[in-house]
Amino acid sequence: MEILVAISVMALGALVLGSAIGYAAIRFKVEGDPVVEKINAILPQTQCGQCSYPGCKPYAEAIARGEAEINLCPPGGDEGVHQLSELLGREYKPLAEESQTEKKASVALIDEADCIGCTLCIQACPVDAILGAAKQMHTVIIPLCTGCELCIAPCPVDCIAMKPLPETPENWEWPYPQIDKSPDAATHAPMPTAAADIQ
Amino acid sequence: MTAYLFLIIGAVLVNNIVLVQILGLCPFMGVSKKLETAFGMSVATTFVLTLATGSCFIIDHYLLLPFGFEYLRTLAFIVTIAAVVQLTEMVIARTSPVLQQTLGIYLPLITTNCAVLGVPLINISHRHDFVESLLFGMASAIGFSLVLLLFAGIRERVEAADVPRPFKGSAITMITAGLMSLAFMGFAGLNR
Amino acid sequence: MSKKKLFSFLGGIKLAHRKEYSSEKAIAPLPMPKKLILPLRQSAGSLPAPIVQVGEKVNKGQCLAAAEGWISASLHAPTSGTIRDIGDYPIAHPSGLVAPCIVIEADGEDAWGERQPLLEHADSERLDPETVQRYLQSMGVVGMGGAVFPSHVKLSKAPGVPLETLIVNGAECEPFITCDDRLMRERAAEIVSGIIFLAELLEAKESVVAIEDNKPEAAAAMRAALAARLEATANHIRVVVIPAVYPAGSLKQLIYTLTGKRAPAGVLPPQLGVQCFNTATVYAIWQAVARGEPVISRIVTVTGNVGRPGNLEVPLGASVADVLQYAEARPESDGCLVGGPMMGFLLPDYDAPIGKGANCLIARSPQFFPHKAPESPCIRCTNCAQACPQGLLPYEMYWWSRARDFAKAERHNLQECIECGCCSYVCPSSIPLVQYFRFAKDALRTAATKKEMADQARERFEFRQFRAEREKTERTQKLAQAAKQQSAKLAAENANAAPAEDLDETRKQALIAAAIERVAGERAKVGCDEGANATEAALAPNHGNSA
Amino acid sequence: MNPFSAPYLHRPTSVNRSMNLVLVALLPGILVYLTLFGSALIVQIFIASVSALFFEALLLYWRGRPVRERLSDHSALVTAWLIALTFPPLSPWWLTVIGVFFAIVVAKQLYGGLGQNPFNPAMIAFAVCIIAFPALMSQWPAQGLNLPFREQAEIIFGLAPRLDALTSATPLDAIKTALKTDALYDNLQKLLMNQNLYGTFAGRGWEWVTTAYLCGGVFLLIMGVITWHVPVAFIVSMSAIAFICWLIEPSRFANPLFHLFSGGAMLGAFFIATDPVSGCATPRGKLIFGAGAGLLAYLIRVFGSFPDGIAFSVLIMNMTAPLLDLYCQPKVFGALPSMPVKKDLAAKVKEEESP
Repeated sequence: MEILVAISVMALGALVLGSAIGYAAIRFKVEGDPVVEKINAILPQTQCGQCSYPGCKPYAEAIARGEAEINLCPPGGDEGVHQLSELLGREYKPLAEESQTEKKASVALIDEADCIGCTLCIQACPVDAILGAAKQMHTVIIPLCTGCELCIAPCPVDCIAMKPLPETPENWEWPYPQIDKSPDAATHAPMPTAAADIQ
Repeated sequence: MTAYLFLIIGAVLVNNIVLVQILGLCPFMGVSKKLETAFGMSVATTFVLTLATGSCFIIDHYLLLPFGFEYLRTLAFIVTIAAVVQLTEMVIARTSPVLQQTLGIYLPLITTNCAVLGVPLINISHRHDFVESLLFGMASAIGFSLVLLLFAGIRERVEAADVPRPFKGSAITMITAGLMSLAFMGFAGLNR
Repeated sequence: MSKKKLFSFLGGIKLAHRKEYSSEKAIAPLPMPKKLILPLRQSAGSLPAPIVQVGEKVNKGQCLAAAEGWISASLHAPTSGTIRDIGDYPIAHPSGLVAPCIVIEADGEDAWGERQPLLEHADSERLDPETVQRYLQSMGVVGMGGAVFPSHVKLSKAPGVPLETLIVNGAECEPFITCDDRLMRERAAEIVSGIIFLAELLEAKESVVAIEDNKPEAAAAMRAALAARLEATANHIRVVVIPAVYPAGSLKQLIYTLTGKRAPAGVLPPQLGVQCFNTATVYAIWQAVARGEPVISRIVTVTGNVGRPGNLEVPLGASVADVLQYAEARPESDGCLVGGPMMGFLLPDYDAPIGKGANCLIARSPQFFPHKAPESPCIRCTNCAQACPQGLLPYEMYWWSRARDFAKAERHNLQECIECGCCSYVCPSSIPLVQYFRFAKDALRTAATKKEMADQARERFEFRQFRAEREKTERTQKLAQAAKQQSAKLAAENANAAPAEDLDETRKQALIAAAIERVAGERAKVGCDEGANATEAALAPNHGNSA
Repeated sequence: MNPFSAPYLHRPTSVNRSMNLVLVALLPGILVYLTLFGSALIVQIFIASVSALFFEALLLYWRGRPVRERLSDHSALVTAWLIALTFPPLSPWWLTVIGVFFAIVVAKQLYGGLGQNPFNPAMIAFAVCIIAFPALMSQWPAQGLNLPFREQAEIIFGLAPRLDALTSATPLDAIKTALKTDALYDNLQKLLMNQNLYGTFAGRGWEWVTTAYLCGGVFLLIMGVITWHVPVAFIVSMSAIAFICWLIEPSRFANPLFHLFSGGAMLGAFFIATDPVSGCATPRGKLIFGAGAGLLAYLIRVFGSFPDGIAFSVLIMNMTAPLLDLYCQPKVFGALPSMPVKKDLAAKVKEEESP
């Protein structure tokens, strides 16, 4: 008998609490998922599809739903994975096996002599960075190119190549200091003296 | 009044729920990586713990004791706490989605945070009345928040330190927690 | 002359001045080298565009590359000769990388082209500031103290803020450097004319020539030159001797020392009613407006481990090797510093040319630069924080930069660092703090550029999707419309036969269809406009970048 | 080519110099200690120094770090000397070695070595040992211990039996025991009244040792190794709380001077709480750190369960140091009081820049 009473008391309690939660679920309903935007902001927006999702946003949505790992984006690199793991509180993982190698930032270049003006690359470019019309030569707007390589495959005459962005004094970065070496150990070219000039 | 003061000092410092009673270690280790998340967790736990002690006291005093269901205490407390945590989660999801995302799995984890179950049970065993229970719950939560934030501060620093590889990550975190616990032993005897 | 109170800034360090090697050597011209390499990058902002062809003969002072955009300055031929090449050559930069340059082969005649001094035509009436700005831009006048910021930009005043103090920076706070010292001693009259010109142009209430107390001769020369001019008193121009504490010549610190005003990050001096020019810049401005001579040479101090230290007037584009040879650099020197020992850099390639900002060359040797111990752990002794003139916490910035946690380094105001080197100088652990900060800043800058590009890519991608969507709906709408017309025709055919009550219904339907059509058409138009705007917006920043 | 950045000039200073100065500053205290409490301290300093260097070298070697370079910064010696000075002089050798192990290996090297430890190594050693071996850690010798050096060394190395008669309660201990036990309450009043028995202010010779520490501390201040913030805040806060308690009930609490000159107060204020690595580094942070340490040290030594509170108070404040430093950052040069104005100005400037 007492067991029955106990069970019914617990059941009653559960019922009361359950209905409270049920009410709260309706009252505090959340629309949309603002986290997707945050994830998307971290992704590099190359829209390259190397993560196997059609673009960065779908990948962001997949991460937010918990379906995708956070280490599938090679253009975002190690830094990107770190940022995602920070944002989401998920464990950091190194970049997935097949996308281990981080590529140098590069842009697509069309060999304009070979271009036949088929517009296939224009249709493939996810960020409209290729200019041109049917039967006209096409050209890449370099500052807009994300280096996603999606235009290479469709080209019927293989006239598109990736060219790494050159290092210039403007985009050069100071390197991490060498800790164990005294800076004086750096080697120097011989001093240009008058004697050297005669030679 | 002095009794309440000693109760609070006792719960926050001398018998700190994490470093002296060694309760609630899961969030202590898990959510202390970043100061921001630690702060969120502190707020959430303080809220839940205070609420949980209050509701558990009411359940115990007006439901379990009159009917002689003391043996259902653990079960009833767990159910109550689970419900309170669920409510908290919904409120947070509505009001601060980023906090909800950063707390990730840790918010539901408060349910199984032994501190949250432990404090109401300690309350019962110490025969605290309602006000004392609430105070004790809140003070314990403040103690938890305090050490969680301090721990997060230290961890952020240690994260950037040149820790030997075998000790990187959890190992050095455990050692740090141990040393903090050691330091907290200094408070022993202050509440008498 | 009223003596005003000076303010002493936080931190800073006392350094051995070491100016004695070259301070007594008069300015001498460097013999014109046979080949001059002129990098297009001679100022902050965008590169000027070359307007000469390879093989073209040019006169001395002829414009080689015209300024592009507002923050940019033109480039001129330092001597007469032939353009031999326009291409990439190593420039004076810590990276040792190449950059676009114009190469001139000197013909030895050094023949000036036509000169049109601004003041000759407009002597009587007041000059319009904008005319002066355009003129200085075309004469390639930039900050000669090392920052190479185009000077004409600094002639713009903040709206509604009168110019209280015009500061002429002759502090020259870095050790070894004496080029401004010599310039003030030898060409004080020209500098004073320049100051009067600027003070009248900018309507400055007062002007101050700031000189460190280790250069009494320069201060005396400037005072004498000021006393010789009546306009100097009328414009309240005076010389102020400031204590020699490094970095007294740094912009923010100098403004504070003289006026007590603190310039927050992101606020330019004109906002505070202050503007600051280097003495060499003032000299260059006067040379341009009074003589029509563009910036084609600069005074360079050559010192350190050289046989003939001194101050040379070097044509732009002469290679560092040319200057070092002339100064008889000793062969055992291990490297050459461009700029001062605190903020300059070690030159990777001696063939790099002298630019508008290169004020000093120092041949390095252990005698002048004792070897430094390798880096040891930081013990947070806070010597660096006490030395920092910006009130930063270098040990914290170092801690996070070292761990590559740049966000936390920024939390400790990394971006406020002026890279003066005080922290590294005092560090007992010999930590190259400034390099950690430069490393972190560059990483942050790259991240910001990447983020900007990603945002732009996202915008364009989303617009592309929107367009694809719109095209799809338009297509379906067209189909639907065709179908509707078909049915309308049918309906019209039936209408004649239909009963009267159905007529209303049909008309109503037709009205609705028309409305839908109109709305859809409008929406498509709006979408199109938006799209055009978005494209424009996306293109606009790139314009700036590529220019 | 790996470029290295300016500046190319450096002031000739080193970490080694400041550590050596700390060692020098400890010397007066050590000398007074030796004359008043016997030569056993020399043995302890020797044991601590040797084991500290050994553990440090071992760990550095194991981690593949430059051993000789790091050993020569003498930071391990500072830790070792502090351990020797805070442990009872006649404690057995293995106790000191255990303390040094915890200090050098656990508290310092596991965190990456010099400059990276969040807790003061010497105080970790003290805290570990007083919790693990409370009895051994409270056997303090009476003043004028006149055992021959040989015999003292034998006691330390366990060759001779430990004699209880040699030890006596420190003044702090005596007062605390009396305060906690009602039966001894009359005794307490006698203790407090009888200033002769206790010397002038802290009794039994300890005041001379602490005065010598004070002198050493002032030397460090003059040499610029430490700043004034921590010691001043420590001394002010400890005397303030002691003064308040003493004012309320002079029959139960000792006067502020007694507290400042007994136990490890001066050692703590000048040598332990000023540790730049585990303490605060910002000026405001240092003030809070020192004040907190002084206050907690008083509370623990008077009301807590341990004979002295310096170690625990410093460790507790060490925990707060990262957060204190984060929120006590000094104002950046030129920072405006209100940010919106700044942004507004910056925006205006931008508009101006691009016509």
